Amino acid sequence: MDYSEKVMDHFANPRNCRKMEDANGVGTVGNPTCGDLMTIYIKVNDDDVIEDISFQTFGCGAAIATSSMITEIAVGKTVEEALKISRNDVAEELDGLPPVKMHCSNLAADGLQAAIENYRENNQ
Amino acid sequence: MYLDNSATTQVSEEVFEEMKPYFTEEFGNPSTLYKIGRESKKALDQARQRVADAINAKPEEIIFTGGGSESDNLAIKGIAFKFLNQGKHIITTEFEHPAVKETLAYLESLDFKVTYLPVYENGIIKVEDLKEAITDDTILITIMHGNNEIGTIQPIEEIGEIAREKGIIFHTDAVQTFGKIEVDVEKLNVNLLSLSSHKINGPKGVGALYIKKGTRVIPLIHGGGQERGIRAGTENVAGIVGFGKACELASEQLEEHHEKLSAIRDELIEKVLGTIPESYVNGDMEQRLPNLVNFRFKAIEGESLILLLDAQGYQASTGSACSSNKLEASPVLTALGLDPVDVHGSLRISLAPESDAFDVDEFVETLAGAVSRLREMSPLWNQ
Amino acid sequence: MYLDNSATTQVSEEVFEEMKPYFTEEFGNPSTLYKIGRESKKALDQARQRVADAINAKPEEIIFTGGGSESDNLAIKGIAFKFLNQGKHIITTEFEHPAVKETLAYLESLDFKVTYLPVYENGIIKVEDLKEAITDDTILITIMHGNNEIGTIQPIEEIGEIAREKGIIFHTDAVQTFGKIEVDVEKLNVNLLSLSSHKINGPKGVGALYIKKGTRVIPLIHGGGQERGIRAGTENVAGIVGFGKACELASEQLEEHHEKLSAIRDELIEKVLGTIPESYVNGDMEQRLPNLVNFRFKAIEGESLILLLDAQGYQASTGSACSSNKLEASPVLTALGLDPVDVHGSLRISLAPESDAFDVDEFVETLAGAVSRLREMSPLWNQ
Ligand SMILES: Cc1ncc(COP(=O)(O)O)c(C=O)c1O
Ligand SMILES: Cc1ncc(COP(=O)(O)O)c(C=O)c1O
Ligand code: FES
Ligand code: FES
Repeated sequence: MDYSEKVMDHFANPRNCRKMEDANGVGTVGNPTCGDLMTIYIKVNDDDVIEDISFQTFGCGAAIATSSMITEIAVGKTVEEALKISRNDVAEELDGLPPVKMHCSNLAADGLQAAIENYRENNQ
Repeated sequence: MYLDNSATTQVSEEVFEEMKPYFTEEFGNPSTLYKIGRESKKALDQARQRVADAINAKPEEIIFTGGGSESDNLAIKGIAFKFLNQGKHIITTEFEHPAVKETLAYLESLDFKVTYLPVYENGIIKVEDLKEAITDDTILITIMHGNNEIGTIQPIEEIGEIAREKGIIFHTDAVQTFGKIEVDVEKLNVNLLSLSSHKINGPKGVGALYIKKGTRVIPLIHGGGQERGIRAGTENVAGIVGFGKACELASEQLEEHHEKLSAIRDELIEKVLGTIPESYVNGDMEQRLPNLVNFRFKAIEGESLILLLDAQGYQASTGSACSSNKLEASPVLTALGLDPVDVHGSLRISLAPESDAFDVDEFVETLAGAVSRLREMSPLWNQ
Repeated sequence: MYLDNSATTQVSEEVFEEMKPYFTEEFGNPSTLYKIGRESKKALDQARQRVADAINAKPEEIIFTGGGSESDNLAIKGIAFKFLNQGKHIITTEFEHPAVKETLAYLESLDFKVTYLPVYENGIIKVEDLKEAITDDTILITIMHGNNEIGTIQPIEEIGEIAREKGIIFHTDAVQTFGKIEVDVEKLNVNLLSLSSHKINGPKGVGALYIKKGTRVIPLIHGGGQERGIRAGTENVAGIVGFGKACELASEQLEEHHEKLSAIRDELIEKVLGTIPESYVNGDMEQRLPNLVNFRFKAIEGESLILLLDAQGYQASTGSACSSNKLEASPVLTALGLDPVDVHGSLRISLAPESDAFDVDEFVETLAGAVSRLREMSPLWNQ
């Protein structure tokens, strides 16, 4: 598996990897039976801006790196902006992923969306 | 520190020295008449004798191939196509190597019927199951000697006796056991037995199939009369010479290596289970290879573990889906009936005779660190 | 002086240097994740690119095998079994290499029908014969590029055009032409093309099959997902690296070698025919390989000629029955319609780029002496 240096960096030194006790949006995607499970936590402030974001991931190197990367991309964005982060954005920011690992970046984007949906449900 | 010797091994210096002349100097085609050709022929003969000696066979029972996978294909298709009109039932286990498994899947597409014996939690078949599976239509039993992922060893002698009584041809894949434990074709009661060179410090791309005198197969590679007409193609002389030497060395050192490796393995198991919570060993604790152990750690995924270990200088492997190009969890571990999630947390450590310098304490410390780091990240770990 | 380069060649120093690290140092399994595995994978990728470049193919169209015979078997059985229920007719020539011929004979035993096109006295098929042989049931045409015994070259481009028009899959065995004359898969209009490493100063036990994008075959060796699932087995990394290097060198030097070798060959032909009475060249004088010539001498038997030459330091080969283990006259020469007696008096000389030191005059003198000595002993010689 040829991971880029950036993937390896985010894997070895994951950013924002922790459980967030005071999150107001939590999304979990994946299936541990398939070897991946990802939880994204967000704290959205009154201006609809993602003020804090973190993750917990059970999965391969790419799954951990994409989780880490998406927290960096999303922090400071409004919820609207964050929803536009695509699978490709994550992979591109990591200088690419091996073809068989592209679905791991789906996981990260899906996880963030799930967290945002959960936040919106909580705040209706 | 390379800890993935079940995947492949380093060619030893002694083996390479023996191969060297057969590239640029003794390059003759063994089928030719003149001196340089006859020298190649002699080298082939010597290698064949060495392989035969290592498994208690006769040299004319050894057919050189391009590797373990080819040997498995030659054995299984060779018998299936030979008996095409006499029977279509084959018996195997649930957790064979892909070279056997995929070959059987192909035969199923040609209307062969295959029975897959369960291997239970300990990774060993029950002889009773085998007896029950045999029908009048059964032409072949193919059951691996040692499993490549968890190292459990099947009761080949007993299976061989049953096969012989019933007059059914019996093949075993001994790629992982050869050079690690005794492999004696007479004791094992087999008709066919597959070997591969690169698992015993020989070169890649060479293997052999033992074919008991009297057992006939349809060739996989038709053509010139090489290898008694059973495997055509100009012989890979250098590779075969290397394989022969590797066999000789492996046999000579079998007991010594067995003792050394199983001691390291036992120490490793004891320390890992003692240090890392929720860690387990996959497969039977008695009937197992001396050089291989497969661990299971709750709540973590194998590929990430392997990457962390690699970053610390340890190369090992996993049966986790996410490490292969197939993204499908290890069928071997799945066959043990493990919870699918647990299948992903596996780690295979396989040692080589040259693993003397392996410091078990240092490794276990690194491993424990990596496991707890991944558990901290894991949403499945709540302890 | 080694004059049997169509049988096999010496691994060149440059090729061996390139292979060396992949035995005892860079020994990783290309399917593994960690660095030493990835290095092996990179080496494979580079070799694949080199082979592809040498025949104007794309890297993903190259499948590495265990040699030319395996490539031929994979191509022919791969198509035959793929089209099992769509057609059972195959067209070939009367004088293919055993790797093709015996494979087809096996398929005949499975109810395939094979048409063998005549090759006439000059050893070249007539395109008209091919056109007539094609039926609605034809699934495959397999016709060799250059013949291994007499060196004649078939009109592959034209055959390829016909095959394409009719929508029939076309395979050619280019084992003897590759590295000697241009082999360009686009120009040749082929779907499948076989190569072997040890004929071009690469190691034995490695080959490749070119499979045009879109052409599908059933694997010969089932198992792991190596070589895009078409050829299982841990890759012979060192051998493949050597083959890649040999391809690169052969391509770079193609023209230079062609010129040099055909000049020596022409000088040799002129002097032999001019010096030795009742001597002939077998096969076409135009459409032929630059490095090979097959002579025929009345009233003598090939094996004894070869032994005499060997005693004088020249290694060459013959199509005579008595030199092989089969004791059956060369089917290639028989296919030319030669008198069976004459078939036994053949001598194949095949040169290599490193044949610079070959002194034609000295050789012709030795050869003439040997021929007349044997003729003096021969009851068939009354001149
Ligand atoms: C035309 C031709 N095809 C196929 C082969 C077989 O190649 P290999 O010896 O690599 O199996 C040879 C040489 O032996 C050959 O000359
Ligand atoms: C049990 C078993 N059988 C067969 C093989 C295939 O051997 P090779 O890689 O030489 O084709 C292997 C190793 O890959 C193996 O472990
Ligand atoms: S999590 Fe399974 S491949 Fe990435
Ligand atoms: S004359 Fe002796 S084998 Fe033919």
